Amino acid sequence: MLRVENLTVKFPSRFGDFTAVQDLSMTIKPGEIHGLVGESGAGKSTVGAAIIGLLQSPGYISDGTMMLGDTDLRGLDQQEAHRLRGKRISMIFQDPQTSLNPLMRIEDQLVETILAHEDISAAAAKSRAIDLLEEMGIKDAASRMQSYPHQFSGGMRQRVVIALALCTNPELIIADEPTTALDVAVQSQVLDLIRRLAEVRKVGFMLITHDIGVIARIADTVTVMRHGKGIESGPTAQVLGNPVHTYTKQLMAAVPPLDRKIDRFMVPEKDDIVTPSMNSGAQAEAWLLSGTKSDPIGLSLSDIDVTFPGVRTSIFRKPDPFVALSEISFDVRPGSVMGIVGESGSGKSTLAKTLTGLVKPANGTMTLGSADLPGGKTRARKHPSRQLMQMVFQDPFSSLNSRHKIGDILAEPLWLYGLVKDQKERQELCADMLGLVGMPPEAINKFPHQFSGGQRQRIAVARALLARPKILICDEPTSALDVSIQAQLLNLLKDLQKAFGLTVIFISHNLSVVRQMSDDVVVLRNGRIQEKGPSEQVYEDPKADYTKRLLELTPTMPSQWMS
Amino acid sequence: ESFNWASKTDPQTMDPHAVNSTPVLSFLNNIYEGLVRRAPDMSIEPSLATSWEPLEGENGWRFNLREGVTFQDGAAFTSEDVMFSYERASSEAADTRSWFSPVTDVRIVDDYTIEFLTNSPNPLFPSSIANFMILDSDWAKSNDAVLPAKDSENFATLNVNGTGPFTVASRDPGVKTVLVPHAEWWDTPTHNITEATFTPIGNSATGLAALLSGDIDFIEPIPLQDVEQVESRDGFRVIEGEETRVIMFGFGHEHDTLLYSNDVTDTNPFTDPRVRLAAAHAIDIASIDRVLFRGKIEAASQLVPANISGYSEANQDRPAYDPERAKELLAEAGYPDGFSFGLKCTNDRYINDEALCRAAASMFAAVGLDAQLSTGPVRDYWEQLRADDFDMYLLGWSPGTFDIEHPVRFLLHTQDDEAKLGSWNFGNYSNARVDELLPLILKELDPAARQDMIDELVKITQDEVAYIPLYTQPLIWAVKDNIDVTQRADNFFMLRWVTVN
Amino acid sequence: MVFFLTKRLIQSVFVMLAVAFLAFSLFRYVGDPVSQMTGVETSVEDRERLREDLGLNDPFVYQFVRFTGDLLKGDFGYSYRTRQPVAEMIASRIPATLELGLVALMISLLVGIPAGVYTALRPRGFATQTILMLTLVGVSIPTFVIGIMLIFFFGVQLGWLPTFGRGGTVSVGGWETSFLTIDGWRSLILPALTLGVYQLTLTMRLVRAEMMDVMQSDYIRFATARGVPMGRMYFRHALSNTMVPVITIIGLQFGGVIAFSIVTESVFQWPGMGLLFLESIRFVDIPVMGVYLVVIAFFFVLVNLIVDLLYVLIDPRLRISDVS
Amino acid sequence: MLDFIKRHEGLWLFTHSPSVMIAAIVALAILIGAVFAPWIAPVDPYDLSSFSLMDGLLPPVWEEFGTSKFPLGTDDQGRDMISSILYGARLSLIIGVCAMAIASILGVGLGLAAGYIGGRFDAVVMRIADIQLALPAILTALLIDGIARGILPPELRQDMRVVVLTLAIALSLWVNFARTARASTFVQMNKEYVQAAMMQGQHPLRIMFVHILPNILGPLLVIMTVDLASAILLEATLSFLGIGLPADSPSLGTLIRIGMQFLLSGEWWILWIPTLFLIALVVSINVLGDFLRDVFNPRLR
Ligand SMILES: Nc1ncnc2c1ncn2[C@@H]1O[C@H](COP(=O)(O)OP(=O)(O)OP(=O)(O)O)[C@@H](O)[C@H]1O
Ligand SMILES: Nc1ncnc2c1ncn2[C@@H]1O[C@H](COP(=O)(O)OP(=O)(O)OP(=O)(O)O)[C@@H](O)[C@H]1O
Ligand SMILES: [Mg+2]
Ligand SMILES: [Mg+2]
Repeated sequence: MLRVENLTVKFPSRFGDFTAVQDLSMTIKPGEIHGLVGESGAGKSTVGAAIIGLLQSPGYISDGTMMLGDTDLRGLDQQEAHRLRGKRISMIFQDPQTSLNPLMRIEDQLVETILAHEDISAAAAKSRAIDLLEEMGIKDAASRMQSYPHQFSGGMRQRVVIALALCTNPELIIADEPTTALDVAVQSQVLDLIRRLAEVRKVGFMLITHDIGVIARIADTVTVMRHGKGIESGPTAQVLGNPVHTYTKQLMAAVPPLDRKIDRFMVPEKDDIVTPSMNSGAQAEAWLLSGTKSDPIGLSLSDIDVTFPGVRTSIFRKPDPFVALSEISFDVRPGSVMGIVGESGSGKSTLAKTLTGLVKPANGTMTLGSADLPGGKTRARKHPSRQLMQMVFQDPFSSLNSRHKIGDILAEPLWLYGLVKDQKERQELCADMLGLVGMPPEAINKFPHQFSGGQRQRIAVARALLARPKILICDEPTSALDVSIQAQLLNLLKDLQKAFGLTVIFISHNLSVVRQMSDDVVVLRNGRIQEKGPSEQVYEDPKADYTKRLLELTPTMPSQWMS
Repeated sequence: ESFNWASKTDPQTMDPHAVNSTPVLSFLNNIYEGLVRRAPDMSIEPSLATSWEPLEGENGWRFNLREGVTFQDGAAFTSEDVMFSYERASSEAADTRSWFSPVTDVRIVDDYTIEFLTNSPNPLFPSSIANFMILDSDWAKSNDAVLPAKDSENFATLNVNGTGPFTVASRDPGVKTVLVPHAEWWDTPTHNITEATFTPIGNSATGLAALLSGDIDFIEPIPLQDVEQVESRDGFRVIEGEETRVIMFGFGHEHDTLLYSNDVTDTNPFTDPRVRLAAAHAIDIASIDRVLFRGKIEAASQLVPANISGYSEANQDRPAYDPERAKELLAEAGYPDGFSFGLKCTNDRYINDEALCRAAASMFAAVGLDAQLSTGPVRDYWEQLRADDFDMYLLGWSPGTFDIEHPVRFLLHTQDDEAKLGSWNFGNYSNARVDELLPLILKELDPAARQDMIDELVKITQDEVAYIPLYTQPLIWAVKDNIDVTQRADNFFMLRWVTVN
Repeated sequence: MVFFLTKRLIQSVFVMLAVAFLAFSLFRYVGDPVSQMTGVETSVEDRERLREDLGLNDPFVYQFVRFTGDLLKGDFGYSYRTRQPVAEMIASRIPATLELGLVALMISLLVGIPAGVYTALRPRGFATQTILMLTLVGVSIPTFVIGIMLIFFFGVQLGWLPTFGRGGTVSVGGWETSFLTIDGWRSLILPALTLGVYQLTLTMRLVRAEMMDVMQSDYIRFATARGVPMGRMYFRHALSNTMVPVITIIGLQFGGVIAFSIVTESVFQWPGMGLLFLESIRFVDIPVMGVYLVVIAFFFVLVNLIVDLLYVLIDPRLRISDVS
Repeated sequence: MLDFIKRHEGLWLFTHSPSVMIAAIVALAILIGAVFAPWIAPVDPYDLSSFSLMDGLLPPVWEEFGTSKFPLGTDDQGRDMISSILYGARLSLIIGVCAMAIASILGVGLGLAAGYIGGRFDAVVMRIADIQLALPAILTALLIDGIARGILPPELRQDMRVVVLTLAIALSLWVNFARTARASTFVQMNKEYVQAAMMQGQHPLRIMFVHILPNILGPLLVIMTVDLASAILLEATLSFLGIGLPADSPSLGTLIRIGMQFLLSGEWWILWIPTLFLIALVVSINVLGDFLRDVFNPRLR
């Protein structure tokens, strides 16, 4: 049905043409789910956009053929292409929060789409829309349809988006990361829905994702992309279970398994990232070790509650506070890694902020080592914990001040805590520390935007280490990174933790990652602890229902595919 | 015929006794009338009084009133109304009070005769009350307007009831006022207006545009530089005349030091008549006339123009433009390099006032007098002058009584609050002989003897350079060709002299 | 939602009070009313007496309390210049200014929004570049120059339109409107254009920027991907989403409209509040100036309350009451 | 060089848009003319003895009666137009730049602090901004003028007019800066680098000015240019309404105000030359502002 041959897409720029997709070929048959995997920037989205004719300017298709049935997609003019969109090809985007027009009712958006392509009455379109929503699993569709998008939850919104893509019975749906923004539970439902639609309606899907687990779970066939080129293509089991190409093999090796703990990740050889070389950071290492005056320290929380003021809706009534964390108690053993897992909104970041003093707990006490740790603003700016506890943030793009040089960013803790007084010494130490985290020392004269996400995350780690911390809090440090880079960073963190005896609190929503990293684990949900314990015990023999369900629904690869 | 005219400001009130200012009095002269009125040549002619004569054996005047005059609401006019209007106009609430400062008493003789007693012989009294407007006593009483409104409005602020040729049909203050003829007017109308609409237009460019586009028939004043433009267009005419207003510079005669000087701070050079004369010699009236006023002004030698009674023919020379002489005089006075001082001017009061002062400053600079010019709106100008906050200042004076005694009384006599003399003599020019002459001039009935005294007085003030009289301000009216109007030197615009052809 | 509005209402009252205080306290320093109220020949004692009668010699605080008290009682005092009640004077000028502002705003919206949409959709077209350049010149010419040029071109040279004033007005229930006569409309064109040009440019540029932003958003891409007709997409999807920032700015620009209406009214002798205000400045008519400030602040606050209401109308996310 | 330009987005865009380059050249030329006016202007309009009424109303050199002594003619006072304009641009720019500088320092300071501190402080600052917004610039100018009158000794008043006018314009412009700075600060507050700095226990002032400020400069720069243009226009408007500068201080506004008197009288150059000059200045500043906007918001291109 869809046949793409030798597709080449270029983005002209003042530096010359940039080839985003090169010589890509693939076919998708009716009812087939074709997965497109590859790391960020591989060109996956560009392929999807090229097929549906929505390439961002100044991109253009320089070569290749794209046939949908008998229609030559490249031969269409603007209007024909627009008429075809929605009618024969539809698209689903990543974020259901932003894919729907917030100012229009669901009904209007559905009906307008149906009427745009079909010559039927508005009433007929409406009843079609109701049927469709019900098919998507939305109960009471007729009345729910009157709502605005903000009145739906994320999962339901993605169902509506799928309904919108489906409402004119297209032959092909391009789904660009349709579940990335969703919880595992919701993700699983949406994936089931896609599977069912492919089977029942015989719609062809092109499923773009970087999550190999998702591909493994529902794709019939798969294409692996890298640098705009198709590396390997074929039935899923064959490509992923028995990869031929080295890149595919490396990619598979970098995926953290859920069902066991491995010691180190196999790291794919990538040309653009320097592998961490522990020998170049000798001076920094020595400096860090010399600062270890005492043994690792632990951290404990007891009965921590955190509330946020609710939204005020009346002058007369005080709003109910929003409880973000409730009755949180756990101990982090000195020198161990405590993993914290939970879905989005479960309070993981709030917990990190409470520890670092950005948020004040309503109740409960925290102790650092043996000393009391005051919360929120009551913690003085000069409190020793400010230095002892450092954090690595989730988003490498915003955690470094883009207007400051790397050198200045790194030197800040040294200067702030008075660790190194001499300016030149500071710069030298910073440069060496970059070596320790596997970065070239010249980086200190560059600005953050000159680095990739993985490199910035290393810089963030270096910044944290330069404060000579005892405790390192990592709030989803890899969630913005590709699997291969994630693997490198996780290896780095493991090495550093061992080398310097750090106590680490590792936060992630990714169960597999947490399993690889942590000694103990806490499972959070809606601000409450569902389960805590040594991590192998929790993963092998979960006690709480919630943990069980999470483990079940997380898409994984059959273990025999992993070497 | 309907007629539309415009001027810069709207009369603030319709009450003839509330505000003593040209826009108000000029406008209300179309509606209210006094015992006497002025003819186009400014001479006094009978109005509500048919004749008047000095009282015998007493100081004062008897007025014989016109019979058969009716107010615009139909009420008859009698001496009662004059009496009432006198009381009203001389009350504390009235702004016209000072007109009656010589009056000691008023007596009703009969319905059509009334006598005004004055504290001394007062030959000028009848002409000094040409703007004393009479309103109907019953109307005022029944409408609660017995006194002029001072800090609030009353019925007379917006409504009128005069004996004059026109009455107000509608009024929207600041926007427009419509007048219609008073059918029962005692005099024979010479105009052919059926409805006259007045609009204040503050921006002169807009006003000119309104005239040129035909939206209005008459506007006053128009900027001098636009006279040519208006005249060159078909269908428009400019009527030029000389106002009675003389523009002059005044000095801080009694100041001990200069306020705004960068160099001379311990003394006031302007107390030296030579310095004042030097300043007078520095002014090039001819260039000012040519460039700033496009040849439309008349140089002035004294505080009144030639057409005003009492004008001193004997002293009609003014100091010539002579920068060299000016420098000599300054050197003689001990300022060979000149000095700096502050010059205060308005920028919205007189025609081209700001440009004049800037030009004068540049002329002063040429002889070494470095004028620190400060111009501002008239809104707080008088206050500054009253507070003696100047070294030299600009002033324009129009003699309210059309006699030279008026500026002498206000500008030349030593300041005397009791006697209400010299009240606008901001620099307090003071000369004993001048002070002595003023009462004599006021009393003297023999014209020749009076003129002699005036000549003496003018000579003194010229010799001492009490002020530097510059020129008589021009009157520039612009009308459509098909309109006949009569221009009067006091810049009053009389609808009864308008004909639309 | 009710709370949101109540909160804004309370804030508005606060703004009003502050403005009243400013209006009063600062205008106390501008010039001297007594010298304006009296003529040339008034004596010093008379001036002093008047000063006393007006309460200008009372202590500052006392004068302010009296001022606000009077305001609250609806007694806005009397003009020093015309001796009329200020409330009446201002009230009689409000229609002129509001109608002028309204038409100017309409011009700015009716031309500015489509122009903004057009230039956003064809960012590289020749017409777009021309419009952008022209509007740039438009905002760079002082309003008063534009006004005078329009008068001389359309009023004097071509003689098509009146040069000043409001022309024929009809009173509808005490509201003097120009909207009901041809003459009134003819008189409105030039001043409204003068006042509107600047606002038009701002509106256009704002709509353009927002539109270009929105056109990049996911829901527009999604709407394109499912083939929603172009016209519907531009106007129903994109434009409505630009409206929230646009009306915010329009609400804020109200201050600008009022400020520049002072200039426009003075150029066109438009009998509105701005002209009255300028006149009262010239005559140091403190009561009128003070009340003008308060009235302007009131309109500003009102317009912004309306803007708040419009948010709620436009954006369902703000209708908190029906969120489950 | 070429490589350097290519790498710097802004520069590259700059060299590829002729209108922006022209605007920059015009603005720069005016700026140089204004800064060096005392050295390049033939006549000093502040030195009253350097010109004479007798030279008044001379037309530009290409018109009949024009003389090469006054290439662009003279005004009604005999002042050389070129000199008046150069000095006028100087004064207008001084006022504009100072007003903009005061407004930006005040506005950015308050906006940044409001965004950073939030809560009650933020509410108070924003309410003050509301009050300011409710008072049009002209009113603000009058208020400031009034205060100055009340507190300054008379001999200073004249000299202080420029200061008063600058303050008035600055006060009516600061809200823009405050609002933008506040909104941008809010955005930055959610960025993790700010949280990192807070967590490290850095001083709030350092976080505000060293960390956040450089990151919000982009939109502020745009406002600065746009506001510079409006400050210059505002000065002209206030001068037109007679509440700006006195006529003997030649700013572009007062020159135009004086020129208005000659709109119809045939001496067109007195009005039009300064007007065209003002328009050229403001247009080029606005073009540059637009350009900056594009550079800082690439999505809008
Ligand atoms: N509008 C554009 N202009 C210039 N280059 C672009 C544009 N869009 C994409 N590219 C480039 O094309 C390449 C492929 O991008 P694409 O978005 O297809 O990657 P992707 O595989 O979808 O990555 P991700 O997983 O991050 O979404 C990238 O290097 C990107 O920089
Ligand atoms: N400042 C705040 N004010 C009000 N509510 C807040 C605030 N910060 C967080 N919350 C709420 O607290 C809950 C927990 O948020 P938190 O950011 O800790 O979640 P998370 O587990 O880190 O989620 P994610 O995986 O998306 O980062 C969420 O419902 C969030 O909306
Ligand atoms: Mg993508
Ligand atoms: Mg989080």
